[in-house]
Amino acid sequence: MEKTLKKENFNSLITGLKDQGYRTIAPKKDNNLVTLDEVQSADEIHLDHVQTNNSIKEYFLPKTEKILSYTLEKNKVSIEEPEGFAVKSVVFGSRPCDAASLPIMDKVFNWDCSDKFWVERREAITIVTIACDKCDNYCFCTSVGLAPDSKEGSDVLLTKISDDEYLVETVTEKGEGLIKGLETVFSDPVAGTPDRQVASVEKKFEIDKIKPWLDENFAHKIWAEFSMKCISCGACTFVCPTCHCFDIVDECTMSKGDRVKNWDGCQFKMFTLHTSGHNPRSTQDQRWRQRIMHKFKYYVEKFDNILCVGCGRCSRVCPADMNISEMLEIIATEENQKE
Amino acid sequence: MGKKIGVFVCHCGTNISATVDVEKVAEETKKNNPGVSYTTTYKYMCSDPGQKLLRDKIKEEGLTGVVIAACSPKMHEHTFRNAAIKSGLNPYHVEISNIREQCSWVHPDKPVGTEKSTDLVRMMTEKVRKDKSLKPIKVHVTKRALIIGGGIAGIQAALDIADGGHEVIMVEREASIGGHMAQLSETFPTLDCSQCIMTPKMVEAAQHDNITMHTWSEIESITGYLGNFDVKIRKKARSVDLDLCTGCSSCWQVCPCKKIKSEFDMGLANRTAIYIPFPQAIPSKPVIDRENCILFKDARKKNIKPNDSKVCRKCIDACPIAPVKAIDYNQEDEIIDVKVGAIIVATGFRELEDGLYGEYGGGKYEDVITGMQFERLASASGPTDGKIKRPSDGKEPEIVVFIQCVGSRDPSKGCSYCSKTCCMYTAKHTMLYKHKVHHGHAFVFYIDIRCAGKGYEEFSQRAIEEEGATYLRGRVSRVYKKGDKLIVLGADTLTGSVVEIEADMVVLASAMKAQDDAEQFAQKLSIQYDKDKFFSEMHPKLKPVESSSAGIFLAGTCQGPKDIPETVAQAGAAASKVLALLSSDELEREPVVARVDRQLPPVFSTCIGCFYCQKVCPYSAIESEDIKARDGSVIKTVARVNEGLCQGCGLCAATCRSKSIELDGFNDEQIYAEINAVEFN
Amino acid sequence: MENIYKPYLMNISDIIDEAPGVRTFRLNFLNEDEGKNFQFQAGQFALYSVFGYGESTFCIASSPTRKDYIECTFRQTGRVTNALSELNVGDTIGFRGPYGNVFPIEEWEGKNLVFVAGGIALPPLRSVIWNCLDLRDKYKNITIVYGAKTVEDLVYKHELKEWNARDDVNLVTTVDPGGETPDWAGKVGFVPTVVEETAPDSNDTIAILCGPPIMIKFTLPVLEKLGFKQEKVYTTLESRMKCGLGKCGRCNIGCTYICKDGPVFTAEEISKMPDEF
Amino acid sequence: MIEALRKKAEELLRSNTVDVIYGYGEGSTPERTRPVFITKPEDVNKLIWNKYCVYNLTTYLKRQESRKLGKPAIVVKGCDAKTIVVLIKESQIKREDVYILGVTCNGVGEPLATKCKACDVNTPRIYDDLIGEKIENKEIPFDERYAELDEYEKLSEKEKWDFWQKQFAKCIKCYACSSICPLCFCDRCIVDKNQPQWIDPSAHPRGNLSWNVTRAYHLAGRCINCEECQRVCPADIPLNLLNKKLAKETEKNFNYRSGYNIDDELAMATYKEDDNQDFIK
Amino acid sequence: MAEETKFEPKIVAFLCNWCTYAGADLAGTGRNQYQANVRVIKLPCTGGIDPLFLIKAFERGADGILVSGCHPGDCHYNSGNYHARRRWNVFRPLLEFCGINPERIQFSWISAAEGGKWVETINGVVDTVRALGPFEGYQKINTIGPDASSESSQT
Repeated sequence: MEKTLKKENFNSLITGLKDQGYRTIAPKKDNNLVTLDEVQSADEIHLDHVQTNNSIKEYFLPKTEKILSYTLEKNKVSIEEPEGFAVKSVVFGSRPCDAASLPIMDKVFNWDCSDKFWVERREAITIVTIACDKCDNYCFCTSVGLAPDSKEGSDVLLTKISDDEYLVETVTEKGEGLIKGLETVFSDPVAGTPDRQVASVEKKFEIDKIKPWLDENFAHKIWAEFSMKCISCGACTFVCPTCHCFDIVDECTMSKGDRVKNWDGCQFKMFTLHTSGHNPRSTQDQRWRQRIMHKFKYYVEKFDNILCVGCGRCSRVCPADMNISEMLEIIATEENQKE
Repeated sequence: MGKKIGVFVCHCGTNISATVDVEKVAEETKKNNPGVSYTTTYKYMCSDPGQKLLRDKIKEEGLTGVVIAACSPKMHEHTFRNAAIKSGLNPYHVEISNIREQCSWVHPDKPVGTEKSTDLVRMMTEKVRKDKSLKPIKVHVTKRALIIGGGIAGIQAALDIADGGHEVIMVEREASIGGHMAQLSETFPTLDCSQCIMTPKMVEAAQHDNITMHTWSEIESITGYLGNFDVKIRKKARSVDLDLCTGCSSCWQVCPCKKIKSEFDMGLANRTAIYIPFPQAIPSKPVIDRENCILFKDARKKNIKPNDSKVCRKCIDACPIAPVKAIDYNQEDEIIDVKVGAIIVATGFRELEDGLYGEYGGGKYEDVITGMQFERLASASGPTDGKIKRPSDGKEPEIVVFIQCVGSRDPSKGCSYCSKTCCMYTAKHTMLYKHKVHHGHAFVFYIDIRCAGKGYEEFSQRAIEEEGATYLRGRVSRVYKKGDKLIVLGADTLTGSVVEIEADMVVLASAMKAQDDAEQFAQKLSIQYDKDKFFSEMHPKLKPVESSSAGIFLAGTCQGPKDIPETVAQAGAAASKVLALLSSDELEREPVVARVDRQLPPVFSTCIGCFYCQKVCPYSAIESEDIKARDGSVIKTVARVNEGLCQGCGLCAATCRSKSIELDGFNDEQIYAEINAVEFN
Repeated sequence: MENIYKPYLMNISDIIDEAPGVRTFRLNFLNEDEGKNFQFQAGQFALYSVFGYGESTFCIASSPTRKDYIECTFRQTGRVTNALSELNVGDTIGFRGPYGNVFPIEEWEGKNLVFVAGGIALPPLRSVIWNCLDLRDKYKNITIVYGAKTVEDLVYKHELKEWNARDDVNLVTTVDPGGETPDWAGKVGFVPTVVEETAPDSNDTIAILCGPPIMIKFTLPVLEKLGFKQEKVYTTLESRMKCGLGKCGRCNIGCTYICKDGPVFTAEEISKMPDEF
Repeated sequence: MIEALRKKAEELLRSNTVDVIYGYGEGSTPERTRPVFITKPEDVNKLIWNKYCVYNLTTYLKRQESRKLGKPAIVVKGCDAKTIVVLIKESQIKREDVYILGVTCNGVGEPLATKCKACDVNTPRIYDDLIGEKIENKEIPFDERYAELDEYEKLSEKEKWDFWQKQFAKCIKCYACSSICPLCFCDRCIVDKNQPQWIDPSAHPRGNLSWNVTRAYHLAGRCINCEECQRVCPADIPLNLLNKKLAKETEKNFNYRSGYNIDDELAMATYKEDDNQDFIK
Repeated sequence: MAEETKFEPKIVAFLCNWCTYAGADLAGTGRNQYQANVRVIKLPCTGGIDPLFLIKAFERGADGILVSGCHPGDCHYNSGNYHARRRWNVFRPLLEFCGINPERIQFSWISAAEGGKWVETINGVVDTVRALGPFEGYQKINTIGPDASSESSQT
């Protein structure tokens, strides 16, 4: 289904959603950053940005979430299951790359057994994406098989067709349902071919070249060379829409507690540290290699997808200016030269 | 097995049970507290049957931890821990919940007291769950004592310890032992001759097989801990070889520098540059005063070795010892190392400098002298052979004014305390004066007369009533010179009149002060000192001779003003403490000490070696340790606690950012458990 | 939807101290129905939790042939195992599992078996050892080589006695030089050496190996020398795990998730993994 | 200046005075630079110096990976050089184990970084070689140096609480702040200690408050105001405000400024008998 | 209803073993009554108190905290209280800067002889904190919502 949406109708859209019991999450300006956050009205929505600081992941795999609660009495434990975590919501105005991360991660969270916290949130949240009308140097979606107007993972895709109008394309039934429920807000599509304002993202490398090189080069000096400046913070993994590693910890008082799932990251030294003191990935080159390998080799082998959507967040936030696409370019070049 | 905690709630007669429902506390505790497998209440836990109950239940119930809810841990923690030992439970699994002093006695409302008691017990049962067995720390004891200071305190302590069969090292910074007591004329209240009782003791000490004496020596450094102190002693260059010298006096008789003020005679007489401080000095061998000796002055000026100076070689020429002379101008300071198990600090006092009292003419008028100077005047071996002559013209003074509390009890002069001895010695001075100058008249200005001692009051009364000293209650405002007289302006507060006395001599009963370098010295030893720089005892009542550092004891006036009998008593007490300490080969210490994390490779330790802990440790108990690889290369440098030195304050633990250092008995898990168990939520 | 992170509640019905810091719990399901439906196979592991402290991963140490209970053996090393060791009979813990793959004991039928374990690594093999012993007829010779640092460090001392007494088991125990006591009747020496001395003919024999990395490193070449083919040598790996379900992302070696694809691997499989143990 | 830097770097490498130069190189965009590790004399042309050289490269002194490259010469601005003073005082490095290539600096960042606004170390106070024309270091009055805090100190208790709760709510516990901090050099950070777990590891408001307060407190009397924590925070939390507040208190109460004088006793490892105790009853 | 609204502050006191703990004992010996809102945690020395302890006490529901030790110069360990004082000199303003009322963390020097001062001090702390009311800020963050992340906490 195709429709159009006038910018001036954003407000009725948000109000409409609210009336239907949706929580709306949209890009919001907060000091220097644009973040995906809950909004109450369209005025709060900020669309003049390349990329939100946080990724959409946070609404499906929160940085910290209860997976159990319990009360403790002497010799007695009573477990309570968390409820109400899957809030019926719309993410409005996320980027196509973010949306594309969701079906990729569905695989790991449904592999063999399903993580209900992921699955139920996925069901409860509808994704209305806006195609990118601009990009920056860090963007490389086109290099990983996506595009600034990819539909993967979106329920609805909006594309700017003029300064105050968007083309609305429904991608899934869920998306269609959403649009249908708010028909008055939308207009019929304009006649002819709309002028889709979509950013042109430079393709930096051939993704096909990456895995073959990785297959051969588990031991290569580049890992150490490239990661020398890495300071082992977890910023890249935490802002990444596809990094999904987590930790499970208990936090409690004497009488009650929670078992909590927290983001964790492969760049931390502690991540793989055994209680014995042994650490299979004790040095930064091993950890950096793990990140690249996981994204472009292991995940592919296991789930037939690369674990990267080219959003460029990791490179933007990296305190030491480590640039993942630069690394991948080097790899692709090396692989090319081999041939 | 896991933790099995027994909780014993004491009624303390009705001291606790009157305002705390002890049965309810026991019941709630059993019902709610994790790990608690047994609870009971008992009338008096500290009684023999109470302790037996504890011992029996530890065994019967297989308890791994115990909480006694009773009085303050200060009362019976020891009792209950000892009881636990008898049942084979490590005593550090016993904790006390203070529900008497800090609950039942202060909260009269029974429900409130009961609730609080339950909370306090829970905090302790949670702590007990994290308690670890600790083993007393065994420390080897070096059976040798160090006495710092060779005055009467040091000598007494040295003799007591030496007689007890242990080696003693005595260090005295002057050229002779003897201290202030050797300078005194007669002693109150008996008026027996000070030197007559002092000199034999000095000789005894010098000749004692167990005593090694280092005069003209100072403490360079002290490290180590109770039972194992490492001491560096600086033997200052004496310029005289003590082994060769016979003390024949040839050298000082020929010395051309004869105008040096004698320290021993308080500047009332002169001495030579090579000298013995006083005739009865021990060792009776001279020292060269390098500051004043013209040969050394010349060498310094020319920047040559002293022996190369040719200015004056009279003493060495006069020395009859051959072939090697007993005088060695080139002698240098020597540092010697000794190991001792205990230390007695007996460094004494110094007299307040008279110059501080400009209004009394102190330091300005020759005839205004201090108490110690008067002692020298009155001493039969003194510069005037015991005749009272005034320093300016040698005339016999006919009117002498004694001013008491000079410095003492005068915060403006930095001594807010009472010097304790002055009332008595002034009374003694008036008597000595009257005995020697029968027609003379002694006036005494005083604030109060403090004569608390056996025979002291009688002695003081004798001075007033029998010896006719005139005591005036009031302060002297000014002393000034008029002709060859000293005009003393004062107040008699009893009559309310201003008094003006034309005196021939004024004697200031100057305060006893801590040694000038007391502060630095205390820091060298890591002992505490008070605001007046006197060294602090561990406890003013119960541990009066222990310093704040284990194994270091205090004797005599370095701890505060004292008279001779008190000093001797304290020296004896300190000696007996040392003897007790040296009587065993090993000492056991409370194992409440800090510990730096150690782990298996490749971690070794979470300590990163920033050494903040070392910097804050009041006891220098933190050392650095290199963790080395097999090839000897240093993997990391980390902190390590010297258990012997650590006193268990926990400063290091609170300073450590990564919490890699923890205090046994109060470790992180234990404190966390206590806070966690506060459970307000 | 089922919460895959929700553990079963289990009651500690027995506690046995095995060695310094090593303890065995016998666990029963608090909910009997859950117990009836619960099934596992030798080689699988689980996550055991102390509420308030978190979860810790170790193998199930009892045999699936003994259905009334589950046993686990752990050493006090970290936060959770320390908390576990504070517990008493009657206390409740959480149990999540069974997870991971299993020892293919059916494939081993009719063959000789040699189990090699070092130190605290006997528990992971205990399950499979008992499983095979309970089905004793199906296997030929069974040899167990077990070594520890000292006599005190040997775990399952009672069962070692029992195995020793059986004539259908060849038990060889050894302790490191210096770890022996005056009345020690076993061998003195390191496991690899003892394996070399006592291992049966590699013909038709399966070797199952578990121990600290250093032991594995030196025992594998010995087995190879003795003619064991890599695919006939099994081991079980351990790693830091949080979910046990292939999601939390830390236990992988290459693209192999120890929690899902393991923990049981053949030496051949391991030889193909990248060197990141 | 760049030429002088490269020349000196080349000289140091050729003479084997050092094994590696930690310096600035070109970044992924013209507005960025990145740390480079030059081990070969022929690579010195990769070194640059411009106003985007905001990093404090001394953080690499704590990292095992870079330490393995051997003895470093390190390019430092005046502010960064203060770190080295602290690292020496805290036994993390020895003076002779690092060659300090001081650069004079008139401020970095576009717009100018806050740390540069009241800079009194345009010329490093410690260096082996100085690159660039020496700039006379100014004396800047106390109030001016901490002016940034005024608007926050003025807030009411509730406003302060709300402000910081909002800021800390953004924290995702990535620990970039402590990873980048050259003075957060613990092998095991206190948050990673789990026996007991003093600081909840979760990124919820409780865990975030404890973490951020503790991180700041652990830098009390130590932080040299390089602002790296704030720069790298992906959630844009004004972390340096906390550090600066503590620096202000340390200076006010103990007359101590971290990194300025190698002979000063570390503020939090010493005391004075007359330290302020107005707040103690 | 009035019963329910009555607020009783919860106070945790960290005391040094040698001075204030003994002072509190002395108050007991003298039967000097005071308000029962305080729970005492005894440590060897105030120098051994890490600010983390205070944070944890707030996390466990304390409305107010008292830290008390030996008067300057009286420290059993020479200088523990001096180091502690330095710590609080920076930690207290830090908490204040973060919006925590400094009255919720109080410090005192109480010697073993000052049973009376202990009573006064503890009553003072209880009264002050009672007037401040429950520590709502912390109460809020001590309870984690159904979704523990910032989404719920921000609102």
